[in-house]
Amino acid sequence: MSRPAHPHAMAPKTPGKTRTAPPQIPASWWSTSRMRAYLAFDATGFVYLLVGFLAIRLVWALGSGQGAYDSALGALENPIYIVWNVFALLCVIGVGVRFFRLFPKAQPARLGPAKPPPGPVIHAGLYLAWIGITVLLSAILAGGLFA
Amino acid sequence: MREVTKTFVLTRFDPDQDEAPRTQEYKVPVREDWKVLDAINFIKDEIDPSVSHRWSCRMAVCGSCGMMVNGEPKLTCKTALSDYGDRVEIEPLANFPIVRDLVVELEGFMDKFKSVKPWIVRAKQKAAEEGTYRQSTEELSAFKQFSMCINCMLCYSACPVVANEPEFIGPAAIALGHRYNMDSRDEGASERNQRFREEGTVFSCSYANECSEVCPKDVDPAAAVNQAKFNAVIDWAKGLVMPKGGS
Amino acid sequence: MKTFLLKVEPVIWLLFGQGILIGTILLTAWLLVIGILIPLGVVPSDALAYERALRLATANLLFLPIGKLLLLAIMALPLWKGAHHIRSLLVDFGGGERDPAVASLLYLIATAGSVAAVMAVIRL
Amino acid sequence: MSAIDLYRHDIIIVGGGGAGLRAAIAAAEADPSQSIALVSKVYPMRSHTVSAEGGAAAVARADDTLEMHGYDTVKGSDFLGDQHVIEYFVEEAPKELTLLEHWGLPFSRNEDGTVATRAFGGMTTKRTWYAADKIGFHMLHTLFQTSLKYDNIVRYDEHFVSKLLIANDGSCRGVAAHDIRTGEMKAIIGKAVMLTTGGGGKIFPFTTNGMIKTGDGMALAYREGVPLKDMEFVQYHPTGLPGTGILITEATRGEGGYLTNKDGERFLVERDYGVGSKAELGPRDMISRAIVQEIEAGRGLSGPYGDYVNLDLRHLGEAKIDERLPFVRLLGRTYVGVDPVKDPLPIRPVVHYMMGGVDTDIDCATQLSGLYAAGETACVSLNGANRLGSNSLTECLVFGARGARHMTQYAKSIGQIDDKALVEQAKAEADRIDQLRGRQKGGEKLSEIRRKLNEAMESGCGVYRQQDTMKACLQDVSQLRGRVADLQLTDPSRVFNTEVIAALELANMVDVAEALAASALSRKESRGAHTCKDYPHRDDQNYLYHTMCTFSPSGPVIGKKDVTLGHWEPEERKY
Ligand SMILES: Cc1cc2nc3c(=O)[nH]c(=O)nc-3n(C[C@H](O)[C@H](O)[C@H](O)COP(=O)(O)OP(=O)(O)OC[C@H]3O[C@@H](n4cnc5c(N)ncnc54)[C@H](O)[C@@H]3O)c2cc1C
Ligand code: SF4
Ligand code: F3S
Ligand code: FES
Repeated sequence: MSRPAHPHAMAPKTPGKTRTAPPQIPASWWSTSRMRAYLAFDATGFVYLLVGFLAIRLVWALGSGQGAYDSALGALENPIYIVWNVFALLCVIGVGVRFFRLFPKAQPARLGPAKPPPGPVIHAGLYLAWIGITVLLSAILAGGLFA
Repeated sequence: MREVTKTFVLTRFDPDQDEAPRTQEYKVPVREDWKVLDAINFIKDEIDPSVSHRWSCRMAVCGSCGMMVNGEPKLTCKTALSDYGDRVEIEPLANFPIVRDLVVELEGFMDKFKSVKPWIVRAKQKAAEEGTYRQSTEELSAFKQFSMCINCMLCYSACPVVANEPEFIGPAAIALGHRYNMDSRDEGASERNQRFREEGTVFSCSYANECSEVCPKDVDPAAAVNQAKFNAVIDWAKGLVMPKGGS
Repeated sequence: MKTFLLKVEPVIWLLFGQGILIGTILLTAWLLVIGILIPLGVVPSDALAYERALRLATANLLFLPIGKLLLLAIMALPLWKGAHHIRSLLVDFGGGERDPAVASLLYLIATAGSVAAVMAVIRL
Repeated sequence: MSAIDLYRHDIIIVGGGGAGLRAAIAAAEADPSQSIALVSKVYPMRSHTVSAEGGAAAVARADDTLEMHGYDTVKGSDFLGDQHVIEYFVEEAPKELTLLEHWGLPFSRNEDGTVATRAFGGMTTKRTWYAADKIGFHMLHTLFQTSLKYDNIVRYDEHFVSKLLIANDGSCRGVAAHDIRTGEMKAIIGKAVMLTTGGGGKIFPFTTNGMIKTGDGMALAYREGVPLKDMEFVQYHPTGLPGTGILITEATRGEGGYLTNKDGERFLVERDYGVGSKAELGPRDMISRAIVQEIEAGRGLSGPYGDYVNLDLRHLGEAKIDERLPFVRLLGRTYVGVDPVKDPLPIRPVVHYMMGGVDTDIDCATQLSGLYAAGETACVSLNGANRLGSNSLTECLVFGARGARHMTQYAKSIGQIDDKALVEQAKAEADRIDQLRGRQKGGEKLSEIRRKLNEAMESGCGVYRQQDTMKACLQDVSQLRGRVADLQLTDPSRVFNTEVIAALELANMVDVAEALAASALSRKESRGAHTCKDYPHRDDQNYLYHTMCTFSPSGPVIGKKDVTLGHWEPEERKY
């Protein structure tokens, strides 16, 4: 196994009477594709954090008047920003795909005895909402609606 | 039946003699329909009787024979050797203190297990004379899956949070608590939800989903844990509105 | 610190969850149009010229300041998804013991950002 | 001499299976102030009750009566069951299963939300309560989880009881328990002890039983002079998977499965095997014999693990199999590579259950004051010469509870215990085990002797028995007793030394096997599961009694005990 786990992982409240060897982390730790996909999912946390702050910067600029806003918008034309935004978009899509895949089983509709709708139905709903809202919002932002 | 020889690398650890775990290799003539457990039993019976491991039912239901096989947590009585190459590494379950050889410490798990009150809680116990409860098949299916856990603890070996957060209640125990919360005969949900928000909370789970990937009984503990989160939040919100006891 | 974290955990988890769900759904169009299509010139840049941008941002639907609410979601929710996931990533990499301190710092950042986001929409 | 830790409780239960857990809960409820020790060699949820698949019997439907359940059981037992025990059993059965339902057992349900029941062999109507095909698993886990609620149940998990402790007045007042984790010996002392250690199928090579079913409780009691009753009656289950012996539940037939031979014939319908119109739903002894006869007549199929016949479920359809028998499907796929939805399962009769055990009365009390027994390890004489499928789980509940309540009363009548003698015995036991551990001397390997024992039992005490092979078997087993005393043991470690445990278990198995073979040899008739080719008929004139086998240093001594009859008169057993 590749490395020790937390020394108290799965330790009993009252220690056992004989000496134990410390717990180890499974060798599959980040070597399997499943584990890597999961870690990548978590790692998009950095992307979301940054995306959030960049959005704040833009909206803040909007509130500061035309000059500030125009330069903030202009800055986005910098190729580095474009590459970043492409990367961020890919991350967001990746997050959506994984999250929506896992969503039906975690979804909380199962509060009472009533059966939640079957997985494929929930999936269809989620993807429809995602695509629908994206199209709608894109149209609005791009000036196709409410011009 | 065809026989091939495979090499088994076993973790050995005897606290009386070894400072730290070591490995030992055994060559075993393996029949093609053998499970991993058959090979370990062969080693114990015919080559080295000092190898220690737990097993009993050999039919994937008692939950005692979980080990790491080539780095993955497996129920060894259910895992076919034909899925593996010539060299098979067998280690004790990951994320658990090691008592000896392939035997891990279970008491930590038992503590967590008990902490979710895995029994029917009711203000008033029904007497046998009053007959059984009625439960629709819908009501049964709301928790049935989560009652299939054999406590093999493979999910604990796979979960990255368990490895790093000793307090985390962990997949199987949360699934069990959730199982009772979802049972139409139970009235203890608020007590368990309280527990789910205490130390080692359900929220520690980052939905790695590995627990469900390795579960040999399709319990899908990841589903249980993540449903439990939502219910714990609802229960908490109810507590805010009505400070004296939510649901 | 640990007990305080435990107390607020349900709120954080809710914000985090919405960060994934709503955040992802809204950010897709946001990044696509503002981050990629407009800068590349695929969409003419006057689509979000100052005047129109301000009009959209302050749009009302019935009595709801829908523009501001959406902007708030786009700005603040991803912060919580980010903070929480960074936290769990660090735990997975062996940061269990430092977690209370790390988590507090991360959530502090998300809180500060959220306050800034609220101010940003108030200023519009 | 070794130092010994002393632990005191009011009552001690050895075993954490269905019977032990039910007893512990009953005792905890009977007197919340008493302290109960629950000692088990594995964590309770690993006990072999976990493997039961089919269901548990109790009258539930409007078209069923206690009288019918009673009669079916008496007839199934080939009239060797004690009728007052059976009457009490059928009356309590519905209450006990209802309690388990209250405690959360996820029983399968009818449309209207009531508990569903299914047909089982030898039962005239649907009275077997089930939870898909995992009743034992759910029962064990429900009981274990419920037991956690009682603070006065103190568990000693992974503690191997290797000796009963006998006070100077000759009564049983505790157990010597070897802590597997530490290798230490503990003297657990109490006013009464109950054995619920399950059966001993592992004395046979081909069995549905798990590794832990080594007949320990029977051997413990036997060595203290308590007779083992009706040991010759060993149930062969008709449908085990070749090779492993993994059980395919009788519920497969309850749900409508067929047994077929190599020509695809339903031989139970085509030929007269005594099961009449019941066909596949006849009692286990008869169906096992029918299968053996089919195979001997050359109508079986052959595979790498010997001859077999088929269990055909295909006509039930995938939906029903998945709903009612999902575990069977998994077992077929995993252990013989056969999906019962598409192909018939290969099966052959397999050692399953011991009707005999520690002799007790209806209160589960043995002849040794302070010692009780319940569950498969005991013989309260419910099952007689042949158990009906699904009666035994209910038996664990009914008699686990009754025994515990009785013990609680008994314990109240016992004053201060003088523990000096008890501690001495525990110390001697500790020394004995210390000397076993890692002792290199001796020549024979443990696995070798176990194999010899298995071979002897299979050849002498199988489905069909003969006087001469039984004699040979008894001789072989008696001879093994000496060889067990001189095993080669190589593991010197104190911690989790499973080799020492295996050696203690092997010694227990030899004792149980010897009693079994001696009892079988003494019964010169054919009744229930005991079929002797030299005496093919039942002989009520001479053999309507319980066989009592008592330990003596020179070999087992056979005695008799009357069967309690009642309003069901012995008659020819035909279905
Ligand atoms: C595969 C299978 C399927 C079955 N299906 C059915 C069915 O459908 N319906 C039905 O009614 N019956 C069924 N049976 C029978 C029934 O399951 C058993 O008879 C019953 O479970 C026995 O329960 P028990 O409590 O007596 O023993 P067990 O469950 O075997 O428990 C024995 C306990 O004793 C402990 N123990 C043993 N020795 C020692 C020792 N030396 N020191 C300390 N502790 C010890 C063990 O750790 C264990 O906890 C089935 C049996 C098998 C094997
Ligand atoms: S949830 Fe699955 S993996 Fe975890 S203990 Fe239960 S059966 Fe094993
Ligand atoms: S693997 Fe662990 S992180 Fe959650 S989804 Fe399962 S408990
Ligand atoms: S031996 Fe029982 S689950 Fe593997």
